Amino acid sequence: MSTTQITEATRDLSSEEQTRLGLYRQVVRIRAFEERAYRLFMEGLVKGTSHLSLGMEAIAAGFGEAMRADDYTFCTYRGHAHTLARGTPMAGVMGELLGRASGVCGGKGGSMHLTSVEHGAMGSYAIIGAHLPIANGAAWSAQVRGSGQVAVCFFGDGTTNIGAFHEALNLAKVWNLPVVFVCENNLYMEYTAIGDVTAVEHPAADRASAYGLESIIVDGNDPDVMYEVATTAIERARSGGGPSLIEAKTYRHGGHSRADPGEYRPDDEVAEWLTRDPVPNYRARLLADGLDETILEDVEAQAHADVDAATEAARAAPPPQVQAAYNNVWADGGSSWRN
Amino acid sequence: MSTTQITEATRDLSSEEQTRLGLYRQVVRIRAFEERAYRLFMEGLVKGTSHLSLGMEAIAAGFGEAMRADDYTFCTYRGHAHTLARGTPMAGVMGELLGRASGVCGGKGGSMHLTSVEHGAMGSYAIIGAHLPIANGAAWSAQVRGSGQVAVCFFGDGTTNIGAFHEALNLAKVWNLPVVFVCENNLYMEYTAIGDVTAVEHPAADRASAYGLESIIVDGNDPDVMYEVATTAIERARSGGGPSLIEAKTYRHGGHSRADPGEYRPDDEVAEWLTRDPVPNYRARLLADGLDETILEDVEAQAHADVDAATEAARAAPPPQVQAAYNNVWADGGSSWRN
Amino acid sequence: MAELITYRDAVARGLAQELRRDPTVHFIGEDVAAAGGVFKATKGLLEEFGPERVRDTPISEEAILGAAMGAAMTGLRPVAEIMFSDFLATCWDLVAVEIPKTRYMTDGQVSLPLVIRTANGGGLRFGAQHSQAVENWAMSIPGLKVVAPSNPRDVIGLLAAAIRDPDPVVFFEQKSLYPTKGEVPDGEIIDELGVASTVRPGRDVTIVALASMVPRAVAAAEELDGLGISAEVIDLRCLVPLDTTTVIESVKRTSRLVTVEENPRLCGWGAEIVSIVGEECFWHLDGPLTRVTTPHIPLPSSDALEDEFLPSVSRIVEAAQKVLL
Amino acid sequence: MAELITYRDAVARGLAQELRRDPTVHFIGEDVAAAGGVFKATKGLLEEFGPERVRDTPISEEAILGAAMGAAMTGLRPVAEIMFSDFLATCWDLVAVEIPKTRYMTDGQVSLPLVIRTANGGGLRFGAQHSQAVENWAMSIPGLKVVAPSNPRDVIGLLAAAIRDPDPVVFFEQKSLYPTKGEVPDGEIIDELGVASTVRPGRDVTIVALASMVPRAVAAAEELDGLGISAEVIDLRCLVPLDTTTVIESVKRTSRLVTVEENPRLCGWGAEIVSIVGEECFWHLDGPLTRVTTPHIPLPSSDALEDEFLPSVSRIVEAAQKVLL
Ligand SMILES: Cc1ncc(C[n+]2csc(CCOP(=O)(O)OP(=O)(O)O)c2C)c(N)n1
Ligand SMILES: Cc1ncc(C[n+]2csc(CCOP(=O)(O)OP(=O)(O)O)c2C)c(N)n1
Ligand SMILES: [Mg+2]
Ligand SMILES: [Mg+2]
Repeated sequence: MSTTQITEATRDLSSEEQTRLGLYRQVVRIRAFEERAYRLFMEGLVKGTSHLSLGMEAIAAGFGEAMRADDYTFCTYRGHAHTLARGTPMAGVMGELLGRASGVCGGKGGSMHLTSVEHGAMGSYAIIGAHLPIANGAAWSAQVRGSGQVAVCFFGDGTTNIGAFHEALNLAKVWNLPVVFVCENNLYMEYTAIGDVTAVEHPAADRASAYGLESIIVDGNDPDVMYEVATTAIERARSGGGPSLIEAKTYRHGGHSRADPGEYRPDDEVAEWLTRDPVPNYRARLLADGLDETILEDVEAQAHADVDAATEAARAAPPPQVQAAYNNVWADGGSSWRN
Repeated sequence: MSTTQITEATRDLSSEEQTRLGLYRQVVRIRAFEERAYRLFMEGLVKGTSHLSLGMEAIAAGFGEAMRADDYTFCTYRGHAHTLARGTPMAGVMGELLGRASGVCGGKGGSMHLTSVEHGAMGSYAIIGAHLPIANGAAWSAQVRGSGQVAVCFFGDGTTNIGAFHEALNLAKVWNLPVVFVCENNLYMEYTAIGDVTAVEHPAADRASAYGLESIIVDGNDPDVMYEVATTAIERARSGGGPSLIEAKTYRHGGHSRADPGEYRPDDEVAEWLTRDPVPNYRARLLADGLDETILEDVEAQAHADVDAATEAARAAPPPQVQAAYNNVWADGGSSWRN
Repeated sequence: MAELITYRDAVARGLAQELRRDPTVHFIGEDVAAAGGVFKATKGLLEEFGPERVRDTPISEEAILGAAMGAAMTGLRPVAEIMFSDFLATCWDLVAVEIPKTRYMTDGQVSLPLVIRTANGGGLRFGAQHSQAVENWAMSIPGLKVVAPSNPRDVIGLLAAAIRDPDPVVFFEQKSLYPTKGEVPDGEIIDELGVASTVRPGRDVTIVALASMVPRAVAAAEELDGLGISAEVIDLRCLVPLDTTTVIESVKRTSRLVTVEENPRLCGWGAEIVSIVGEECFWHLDGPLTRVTTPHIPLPSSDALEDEFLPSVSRIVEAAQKVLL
Repeated sequence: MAELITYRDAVARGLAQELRRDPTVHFIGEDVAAAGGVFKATKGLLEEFGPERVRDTPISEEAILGAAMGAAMTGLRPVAEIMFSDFLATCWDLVAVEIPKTRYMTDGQVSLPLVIRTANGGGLRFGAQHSQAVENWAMSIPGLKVVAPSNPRDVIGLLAAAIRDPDPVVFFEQKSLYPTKGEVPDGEIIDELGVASTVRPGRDVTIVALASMVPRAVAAAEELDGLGISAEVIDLRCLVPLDTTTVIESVKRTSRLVTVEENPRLCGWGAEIVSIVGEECFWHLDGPLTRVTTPHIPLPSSDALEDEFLPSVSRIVEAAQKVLL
């Protein structure tokens, strides 16, 4: 789903350049949003917890650009990026982080449970592994309805060791479902290195053959690579070729959640991965490939303006009305369990 | 744990011949027991349900002979064979099937929950997959205690698709546990062919690499093969070499449970597998290899006599006293949840 | 016209009624299609509706309910079988943490019109891991509707209501009732969730029962009649929504309450009924609030022991006599 | 001598006390060793006891509890952490169907001296999947002991008792209490399971509470004092074994009962207490049996909404006033 807006400055770009600009817009917007979210958490405005995708933006970006508007995204508590990448307005996401009535879930979900069905963002799930089987269900429904929709399901490296992963991958293959499983391997669970608790080196890719799937490992910090692998896998799913499992190697710049400084990670590992930062690197590549810097600056300025506006809107929004706490347990809009 | 009893007639056998005679004794005893269990079920004496290992005896036999007396067996509701193979007296097993006070579990467990801790039979678990993680626990404890014990865990082909399988195999490898996982692939779950619902051809072996394990497929109807693979895997585990996953191909002669005639299976498949019956085939091989038929006849007669005696004892045993229903919820022997 | 059919056959008929009516209804589970279910309660459905709508799954309870949930979010009305209610434990995260909370967490963006059918309860000598009555597990989870029919007619009417309901429903079929028979009218049957039924009117004591406990409560009421005690028997039919009106009105008349449930003692739905009555019609009560339950013990396998545990007619009679002392 | 420490630090101290004492005690869980736990409640244990006794696991809740169960059967005394009590749902088969039933099914052949520690309850704005109070789930399962301390001293004493107990114990640490402080005496602390504590004596109404609800009940009692109502507050400390004696004796004196629990409305432990009292001391009662609970709704994330739901001091005060009307 291209986010490219054709303007005066970008009118003459090739379609490939448009796509790459769209990818850049995605990573820049996510970066700007996540940096702000961190700041607001430290200010005490984001309550509870918050899991950022700083450093991991390219994965959401590549898929965000490659997906069709009616495809389905299933993601985790680390889901700001994936929700935004589908076009969910920043103000609704920021409002949800701040627990405001203006949030996409009216303040009931919070940072870990962003959902915008209208944008194909089918929910952020906070129980490790739970959404893999659920993504299958959406894919099954698309298959039955013949809609051509594809479900894309994002999860972390640590998630590959829970039972639901196994059950979901097997069923996806047996039913030949139009689903793409994307493991964001950022090398860590919360604080434990994935290598310390996993029987194989590549937690997702080394399991692919157990489900009759191809082993795919890609550079999750490269927007071009992510866009390509996403396009291929989505196309395969859409055309009846069944599921894929992609392991995208990446790294989070910060800690697992909240104010975690991530000190359990070796300094040289952090330093090495910071050199692979998808945002400046992609910017440099686009410039090297001849894209006009002013176009990139426009994108950056717009992203920051959007984040500012979303922040202002969220700060200004009222908290949910207490009565709202009693709504939407049931389809009738209410919460009564008795007659 | 050799079951060979040295008698006049077997004194001059080589140690290999003694082992093979032990294997034959195992398959014959299990066969005789299971045939009787079926008859008693049809007579209405075995209540509830019963899952037989008719046709699958060689797996339990091979492991039974290869295990050390203090090793641990974990099996499923299809666990008569494995429980007997560890030397649990037939009378206690039969008593349990008939729900009598004389049963190994005093009538509280039933056919699906045979346990004889004294004989290393650490329980028969009726929830698919549950006992794989539990077997890890016994292996972990053996590792911590430095006891040299090995845990052997039996389960069916259908069990390879449930989450607990995945979690257990991964942890076993990561902790390098002395545990042997044995998949009895009898080609069917209850009534559904395993191939219809599994992403790979060999439900266990094709998953081994996902846990950094060797892929092992063996003829589960051959007692010699089973003994050998068991010995190797147990030795590896005992000497600190970590877990194994073995897929033993086999077939049940009858249906899944109770009175199921197993009609969902193609006639030619059934006929083909009946020619691979481990009991007569092994008998023929032993004779061909020069074992004296009278020795085999002795083993057979003894097995039938034991089954008769066990049946008589169980039939004669009283049902549990009602008061027993209130015992052994807690370690204090009672069931009170209040002061 | 009416027909005498088994509870087991009523399940197949109820499913067929809805599969015929609504092409978005799909049914999945272990051994449900080709084999017609391990309890033979779904026989003939594969033949009539084909393998796309009636589908066998691997032994993967989380994958089954995940498939149902994701499909329900996106336009299907799935019915998923979890073979024994004990196995809900293997997919409890889906049942208790994903399915019931998603509508709320998304502030109503997501609808989950799905049904989880499952065989519940004891009496078949299957032992502690295949005999649990766990309808209280489901009742304790906000966001689940909970249904448990006691007879073939209700199986059809309530199953239809569950399938048409826009919210997730856990549908408990009592496995000891599968072979029991009852009159079922011809044609479509459709009930409303949350309506209890007063199966026997009475004056002296209200006996509230569910599923397999309903026939026992009725038998007890008949015995009590002989002892000069007039017992009213209410079949709850649903735990959520709960028909508190029928219960409370009855207790206001009889002034005495006995609940009869197969759940083990602690935190069963009987405790919930007692608590509602103890708070909302306390001043009408003339005797202690009494529950008949299975003791708080895992169910033993042996027939001699299992029969000791499940609430019996005589235990119900005794409880009713006691509250009338 | 005594020391003022947090509930969080009490967990580490309690575990250290038992790890020091008994070499068969082993502790496993996700991020518990190197990181000292996501709530920092197990800091320092790896350093003192080494990686064989304090061990990080993969994200595999079934594997964690399976390891604990198998080890407990064969000579260890494992303590397993399930990080949030919500995650018990992902291993509920182990918690509800394997661990509690095995001693019984084997007629006493197998002992399972193990403890499942888990962070329970709301108040941290974590939303519906990380905030559930589920101690009633555990209480409803025959074969589990259930403990939930309300203060640092009890954390140590009850954790020691749980670890030394020969039966499986689910140990609920209330996550909203982790930062709270309390006086803890020096030296070994060991309590007995199943003994409630009357934290505040009173004459007019018995308020039964647990864990985070204890300080709120005490605050309510203080407010009620100002309104001329003398409330007795009981901290249950354990749900199984349940100290019914203390509760019943209190209600016999006060004639009125209010339970205060964080569980959602239906089938909480409050209903069990109400039912026991409603049956066993009915004739002593002078007012309706009343429960204060979280409404039967998944917990919302926003602070404004979450505060609306968790039982507050003012709701407890109102409930007590109501039963005294
Ligand atoms: C079933 C379950 N177990 C544990 C947790 C706690 N938890 C939340 S995030 C996390 C780490 C997940 O690691 P990974 O899958 O690599 O994702 P990442 O956070 O690195 O994106 C854990 C253990 C959980 N939410 N659910
Ligand atoms: C979690 C769970 N799901 C379903 C069942 C019902 N069930 C009992 S046996 C069985 C088939 C198991 O097949 P397999 O693992 O191949 O073992 P086999 O019976 O062939 O030895 C099923 C589905 C169960 N006991 N537990
Ligand atoms: Mg990770
Ligand atoms: Mg099989």
